[in-house]
Amino acid sequence: MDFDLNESQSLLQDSIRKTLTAKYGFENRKAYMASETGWSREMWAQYAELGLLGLPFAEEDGGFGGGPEETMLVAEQMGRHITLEPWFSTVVLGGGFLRHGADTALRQEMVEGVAAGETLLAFAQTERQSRYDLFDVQTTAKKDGAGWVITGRKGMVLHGDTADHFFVTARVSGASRDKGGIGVFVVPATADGVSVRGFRTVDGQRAAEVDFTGARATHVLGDAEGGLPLVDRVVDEAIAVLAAEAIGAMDVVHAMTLDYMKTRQQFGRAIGSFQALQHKAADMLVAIEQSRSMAYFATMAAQGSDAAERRRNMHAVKAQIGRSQRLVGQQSIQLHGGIAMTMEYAAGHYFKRLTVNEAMFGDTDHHLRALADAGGLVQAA
Amino acid sequence: MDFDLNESQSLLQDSIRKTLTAKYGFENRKAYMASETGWSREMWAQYAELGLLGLPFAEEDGGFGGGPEETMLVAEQMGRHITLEPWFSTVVLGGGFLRHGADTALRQEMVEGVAAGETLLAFAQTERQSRYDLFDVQTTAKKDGAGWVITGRKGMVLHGDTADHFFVTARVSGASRDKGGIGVFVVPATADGVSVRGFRTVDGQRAAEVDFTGARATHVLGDAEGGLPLVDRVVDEAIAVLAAEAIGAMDVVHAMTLDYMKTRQQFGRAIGSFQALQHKAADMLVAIEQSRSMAYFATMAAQGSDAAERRRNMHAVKAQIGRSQRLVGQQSIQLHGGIAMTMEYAAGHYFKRLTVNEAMFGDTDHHLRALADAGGLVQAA
Amino acid sequence: MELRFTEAELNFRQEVRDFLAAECPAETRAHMIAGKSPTKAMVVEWQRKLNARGWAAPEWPVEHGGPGWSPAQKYIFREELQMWPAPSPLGFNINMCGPVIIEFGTEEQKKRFLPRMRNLDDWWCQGFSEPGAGSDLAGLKTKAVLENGEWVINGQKTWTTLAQHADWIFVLARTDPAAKKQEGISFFLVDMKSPGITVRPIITIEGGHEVNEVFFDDVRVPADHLVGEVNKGWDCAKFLLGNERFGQARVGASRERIRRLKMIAKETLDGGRPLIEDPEFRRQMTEMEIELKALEMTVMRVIANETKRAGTGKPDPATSVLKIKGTEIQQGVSELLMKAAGPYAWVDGDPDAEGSNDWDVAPDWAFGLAGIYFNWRKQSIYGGSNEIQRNIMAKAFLGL
Amino acid sequence: MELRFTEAELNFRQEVRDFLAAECPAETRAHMIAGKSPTKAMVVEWQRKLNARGWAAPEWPVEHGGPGWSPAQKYIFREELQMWPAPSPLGFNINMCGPVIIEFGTEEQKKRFLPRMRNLDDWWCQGFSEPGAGSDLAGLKTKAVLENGEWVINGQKTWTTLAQHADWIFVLARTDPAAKKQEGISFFLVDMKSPGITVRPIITIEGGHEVNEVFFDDVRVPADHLVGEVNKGWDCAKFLLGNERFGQARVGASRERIRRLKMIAKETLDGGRPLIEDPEFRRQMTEMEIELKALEMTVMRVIANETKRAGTGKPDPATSVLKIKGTEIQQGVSELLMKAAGPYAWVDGDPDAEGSNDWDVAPDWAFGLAGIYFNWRKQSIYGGSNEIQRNIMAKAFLGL
Repeated sequence: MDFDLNESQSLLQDSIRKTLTAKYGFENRKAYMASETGWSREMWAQYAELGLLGLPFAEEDGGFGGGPEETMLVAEQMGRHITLEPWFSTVVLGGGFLRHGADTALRQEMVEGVAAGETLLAFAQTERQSRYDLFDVQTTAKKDGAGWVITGRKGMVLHGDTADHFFVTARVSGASRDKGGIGVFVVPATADGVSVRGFRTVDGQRAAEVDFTGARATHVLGDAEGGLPLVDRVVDEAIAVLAAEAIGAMDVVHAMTLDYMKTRQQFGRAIGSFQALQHKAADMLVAIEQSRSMAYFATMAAQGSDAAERRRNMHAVKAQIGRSQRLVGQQSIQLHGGIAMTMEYAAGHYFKRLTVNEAMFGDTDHHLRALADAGGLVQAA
Repeated sequence: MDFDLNESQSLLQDSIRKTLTAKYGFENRKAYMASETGWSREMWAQYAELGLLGLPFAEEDGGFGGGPEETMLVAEQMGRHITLEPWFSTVVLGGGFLRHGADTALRQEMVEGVAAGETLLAFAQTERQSRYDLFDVQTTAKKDGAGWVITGRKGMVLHGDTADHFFVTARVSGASRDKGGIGVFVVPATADGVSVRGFRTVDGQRAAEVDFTGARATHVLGDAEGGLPLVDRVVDEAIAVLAAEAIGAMDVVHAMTLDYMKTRQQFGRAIGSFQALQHKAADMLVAIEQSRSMAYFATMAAQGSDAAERRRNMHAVKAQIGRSQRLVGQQSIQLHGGIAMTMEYAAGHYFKRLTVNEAMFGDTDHHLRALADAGGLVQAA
Repeated sequence: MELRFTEAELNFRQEVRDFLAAECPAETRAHMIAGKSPTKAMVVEWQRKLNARGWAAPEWPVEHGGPGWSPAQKYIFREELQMWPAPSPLGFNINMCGPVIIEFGTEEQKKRFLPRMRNLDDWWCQGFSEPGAGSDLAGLKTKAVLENGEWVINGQKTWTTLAQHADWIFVLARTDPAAKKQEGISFFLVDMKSPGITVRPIITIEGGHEVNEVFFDDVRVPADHLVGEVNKGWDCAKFLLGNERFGQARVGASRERIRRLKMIAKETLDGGRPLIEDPEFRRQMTEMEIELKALEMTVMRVIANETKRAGTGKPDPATSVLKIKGTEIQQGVSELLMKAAGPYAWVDGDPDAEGSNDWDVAPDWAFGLAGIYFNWRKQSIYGGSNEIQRNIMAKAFLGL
Repeated sequence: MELRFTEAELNFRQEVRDFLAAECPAETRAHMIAGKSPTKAMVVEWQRKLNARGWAAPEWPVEHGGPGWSPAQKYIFREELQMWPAPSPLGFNINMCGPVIIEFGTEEQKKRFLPRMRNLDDWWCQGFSEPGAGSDLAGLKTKAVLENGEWVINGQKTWTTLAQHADWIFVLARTDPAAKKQEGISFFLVDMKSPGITVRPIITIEGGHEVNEVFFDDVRVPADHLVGEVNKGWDCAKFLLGNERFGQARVGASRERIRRLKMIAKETLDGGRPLIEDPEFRRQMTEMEIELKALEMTVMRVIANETKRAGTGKPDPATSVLKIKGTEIQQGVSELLMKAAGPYAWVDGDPDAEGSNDWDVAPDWAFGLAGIYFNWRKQSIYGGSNEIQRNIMAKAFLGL
C-alpha cells in the first residue's frame, strides 16, 4: 500500500494546481459563468494544453495513457475550484464510452479532437421516469438500413447545450425497465431530428434537455442490445471521479470555514474559540477524512473486473461520501452564518456544487438502498 | 386547552410523590430488587392504600373512577423512581382488559382484589415468532365443553412469575398472522397445565416464560374470535402509560446529569461550563420537552374512538418518544462519563429502563414503519 | 387538564377556513403552493382584506384594532393561514414594530403609525443587524447624534429583509458612544425616502433578492421619531425579540409543505414505482411528521401557559424548543422536497421570470425546490442561530 | 500510489488465517462469537500459543521478541484475530507497558519483565485513572515518597481493567508535589502481591466485573522499579497513549459483529419475515458497513504514513478519526444487535453462570446483547472521551 504520488503524478498535480490557482479564483469563475457558454473557452484550451483532456486515453489513440489515479488528481483539483467546463461530461463520461466501448475507428475519429479541446461530448441518459436507474430507458433505437434512428427525450444532459456528440442510451428491445435490450449510440448534435434546450443548473453548470426525433446515429457501441454493462462501467468510473471532486470541494469549503472562524468576532472573541463550534468543525474533519479514504477506495474499486462487486463498492462510495458532503456543505453554511448565504461569497457555491454532486448518478438514499438490496459489503456468517 | 392539574389531580400527584420520595430512593430500590420477589410487597400495599391500584376502575366495580390523566400522573411518578412493582402489568394491562373486555361478573370477581393489592395480573402475549405484532399468535384455544383450553408458549410475560391470572391471547381459528380468530382468555396461574419460568430483565424487572399445555381458561373476554380490537385498545392505553413513565425517567436522569455537570471538576472547571457539553444537555432538553408534549397527546389520543386513527397516533407517540429516550439515555451516560457505567450509580439504571421502555410493545423502528405504512399523520394534498 | 380545543375554538377554525376559501385569491394560493414567496402586491392585497375583516393585527389590543383573540385563537389563525397557504400579516408591521409602538410609543406615534401599519399603507422593515453585529446584536456601531433638534444617523445595516419594498424602517442606533454595550442604544423610526439612505440588494445563494444592505449617510430624523427613552432602545429590542414566541415554529407551514411533498412523491417514480412507496423515503417523511405533531403540542403548551406566565417574565422552557425544532423540521422537509424531485431539482431559476429558460425541461413542481432548500439554510442562522438558542437554554433553563 | 495489498501481504493474511484455524481453540472462538469476553484461561492459553509462534508482541523490536513485521502485516494480523474472533495479545503487556519498558527501561528491567510479559507469565494492569482524574489525567493525586531507598505509594486508582487477574500494575504517581501538573509524576512497576494493595471490584451496569478500584496504602516499591527518570513519568504516559494509534478502530471486530448481526437478522422474524428483509433494518446495517469500509481505508492510510512520519512527531489528521469513528461504529452495531433480538434481548444474565435463570426463555443468540450494548457505551468515554478527541482535533489540526 502506498498513498503517495510518484514523480509524474506530483508534476501533474502541480501543473493543474498552479493553473487553476492563477486563473480560477472566485472572481474568474463568476466571469466564466456569466459568459455566453457559461464556462471558459480559454480555460478549456488551457486544459488541452496541460494535457488534461487527453490524459486518460491510450497513447496509441492520441492520449497520454494516464490511469485512474491521475484522473483522480485532476478531479480533486477541479473540485477545489468547482470548475464549470465540460471536463466531466467530455473526458470522463464521453471519454469513458470511447475507452471502454468504442472500436478503433471511432477512437481514432474522436480522441484526437477531444484531447485537443475541439470536440465536446455529452451523455444523454436521464428520462422523466428513470430517476437514477440507468436501465430505465424508453427512448427507442430502430434499425434503419445499416444504421439506427433514435427517438426519445433525454433530460438533465450535462453540458448537452455545447456537446458535439451525444452518447445516447436507447432501447432496441424489451420493456421500459429490462436490463437487456439497451444500446449506447452516438448521435451528432448537428444530426437532423436533434433539438437541444439548454439551461443552467443550480450549481452554475450548464445542461440541456435533448429531443431525438428519428435522429440518425453514427455509431453503436458494441452490442446494440447489450450496452448496459458498458454504461455501468462508465458510470462506476464517473462515480469515482465525482468522489474525488467532492473531496476537493469539501477540503476548500472546510478550510474557508476555519479561516472565517478564526477571524469573525462575536461577543469579543473569534467564533472559532467557541467549543461547540470547534466540535462541529472537528466532525466535518472526521467526515472529510473518511470520505478521502473512500475516494481512494473508489479509484481502486472502479477498476474491479467483477461487475457485481464493483457496483456494490461504488454504491458504498456514493453513499458514504454523499452523507459526508451533505454534512460538510450544511455545516459550512451554518458555521459561517449569514455571509455564506450570499451569492457574493464562495462558500455557498461550494455548498451548491456538493449538493448536486451528491445526487449525480444517484443520491445517498438510492445507493444505500441498492447496496442493502445487494447484500451489503460484509458477508453474513 | 388546559395542561394544569385540577385540585384532586394535584393531591393525587403529591401523595404519590411524597410516598415514593420517602420510600423509593436508590438504596431502597436496590433492596427491593434483591428481595425474593424482586420487588416490594410493602410498597405494593402502600400503592393499594394510596388508591393507586383501584384508580382507573369504575366506582361501581370497586375502583375510584380515575381517568387517563390520573393514570398518566401515576405513571410519570413510577417512571421517576423506575419502580419494580407489577403496577403496569396488573393495573394498566390486566386492568385494561378488565375495564374494556370483562363482563360485570368478572369485574366484580377481580377488581376488588386488584384494588386491594391482593390479585396480580399479567398479559401473556409475545411468542418466539411474533416480535412486536399483536396479531401474530400461534398459541391455540380449543373449545372443550363449555370452556376453552389453551396450548402454547408465551415469552417475556412481564411479572408473569408472580401473577395470579394471565390474560392470554390465543388463536381459535385462522393462520398464524390472521387478524381474525384471536381471543383473549383468562387463565389462573394455578390451573393445571400452566408452567412458569421466571427471570429478571435487564432493567431489573421480573418476567417469565409461561407454558400453557391444555390449560383451562376460566373466562373468555367477549368474542373468542374477535379479540384483537380489544388487545389493540388495551395496548394503546398501555403505550400512553409507557410514554408518561418515560417522561418521568427522562426528567430524573436529565436532572441527575445536570447536577453532575455542575459539580464534577476536570481541567480546573466544572464540566458543565464546557459549551459543547452544554449544547448536548440542551439537546436533551429539546428532546424531553417534545416528548412531554407527545405524552400529553398520547393520553388524549389513546381514548380515540376511531381505532385506525388511534393506532396511527400511538405509532407516532412511540416513535417520537422512542427516539428521544434513546438520545436522552445515551447522552446522560456520555455526559457523566465512567461513573454512570457503574451499578452503584443510579443513572445507568435509568438508561436501562429507558432502553426497555423504548422497545416495549414495539420499538421506534417498528412504529415508524407502521405509521409510514398507514399513511402518516398529514393528509396528502 | 383538558387537552383538546373547545367547541368554540373549533368553530373559530372553521370561520377562518371559510374566510380563506372566500377571500384568499386563488392566484396567491397557487403561487405559494408552488413554493414561491408572495409578491408585494399579493401581500398588500391580502393584508387589506384581513384589515377589512378586523383580523390584520391578531396580537394587538382591541383599542388599536386587534381582534381580541385568546392565545388559542391566535394560534389557530396563524396556522390556518400557513396551511392554506396564504400570506401571514406582515411581521415587520404587526409583530415587530407595531407592538413596540404600542408598548413604548407616544400617543402621537400610535395615532400616526398604527392604522397605516395595519392596512399596510406603510411597509416597514427592520434595521437591527450590522456587518459586525449578528449573533452579538448589541455590538452594533450605527450611531445617531442629536443636531439642532434632529437625529443624524450614520452607519450600515445588513440582512434587511424586503427593504426594497419598504416605506419605513425601524432602526437601532448608538446614541451614547461612551455607554456600555447594551446601554446607550436608541430605537428610531425612519422614513425610507429620507435623503442619505441607500438600499443595496444582497442576492442569496439561490438567486433570490430577499435581503439588503441599508446605508445611512447623514440621515436626518425628527426628534419625535425616537421611540421610548433616549439610550433605552435596548428595552424596545428585547421586548420585540421576546414577542417572537411562535414565529419560527411554523407548524402550519410545515404541514402544508408535507402535503406538497406527498403530492410530489406520488407523482415521482423511483425504481419504477411511485416514490411514496419507498420505505426509506416514507420513513424520513414520517420522522418529520412525528416531530411536527410533537411541536404542535409544544406550541399549545406554550400558549396555555401564556396567560399564566404573563407579567412574571419567566419564560417557559418549552419556548426554546420552538425555534430549534421548528427550523429543523422546515429544513428537513425542504431537503426531502429537493430529494423527491431527483435530477429535476437541479434546473435553476424561476419559470415565470422574464427571459428565463424554456421551462419544459422539468416537471412544473420541480422548479425552485433546490432553491428553497438552499435558502432555508438561513432558518437555523437568523433570529438567533440555533447555537445561540442552545446557549440561552443552558443558561436560562439548565443553570449551566 | 498503490492502493492494494501486495501479493506477499495477501499471503501473510492467509498464513494468519491458517494459524487461527489450526491453533485457536474452538471453545474460545465460540465463546467470543457469542459476544462474551474471553476468560483469563483462554487469554493465557492463546497468548502462549502466539508466543510459541513468535507472534506474541507484534509491535516490539525483533531483539525483544517481536516478529519484525511491516505496518501492513501488523494491521492484517490484528484484524484477522478480531475477525476470527480470537483474543488479541494482551494490551496491557504488549501495547502498553512493554513498549514503555523498551523505550525507557533499564537493561535489567527489560530482561526481567519483557519475556514474562510476552508469555503472559505476568498479567499486567494499568494504574492511571483516579476518581478525580479522568479526562484530566494529569490531575492525579496518588503520591510516591522515597523512604530508605524504597518508594512508598499512597492513593487510589480506578477503572483498572481486569486488575482481578493481574500480577503487576504500572502506576503513575506524583513524586514532586510542588511541581506543576504534568511535571513531578513518575512511572512505577508494582507487584500486585505487595502488602497494602487492595482491589475492589466495580460492577458495571450490565452486571459484569471488568474494572476495579485499586487502593495503595503504604505500598513499598523497590527503587529499581521506577521506569525512566524520576519526575519524568509523564513522558512515559504520553508515549504509551501515543502508541494507541489503531487500538480503538477495531475494524476486524466490527466486521465480525456485523457478520453476527446478519446471522441473527436472518433468524429473527419481523412482520412475519426474516428481519434482514426489512428495508429499514438493512439501511441501518448498511450505513455501518459503509462507514466501516471507509474506516478500514483510513487505517491503511495511517499505516502507510507510519514509516514516513516516524520521528517527526507530527500526527496524521486521519489518526484522530480512528477513535471517534471506530467507537461510533462499534456502538452502532451493538445497538443494532440488541434491536435485532427484540423483546428477547431483555433477558438478564449469563446462561453459563452458576445458578442463573433457566435459559430456555430466549433464543441462545439473544443472551447478553443488551448487556453488550450497555457496556459498550464506555467506548466513547474511555481512552480520552470522544469530546476530548474533538478538542484535540480542534487544537492540533484545525488551529482553532
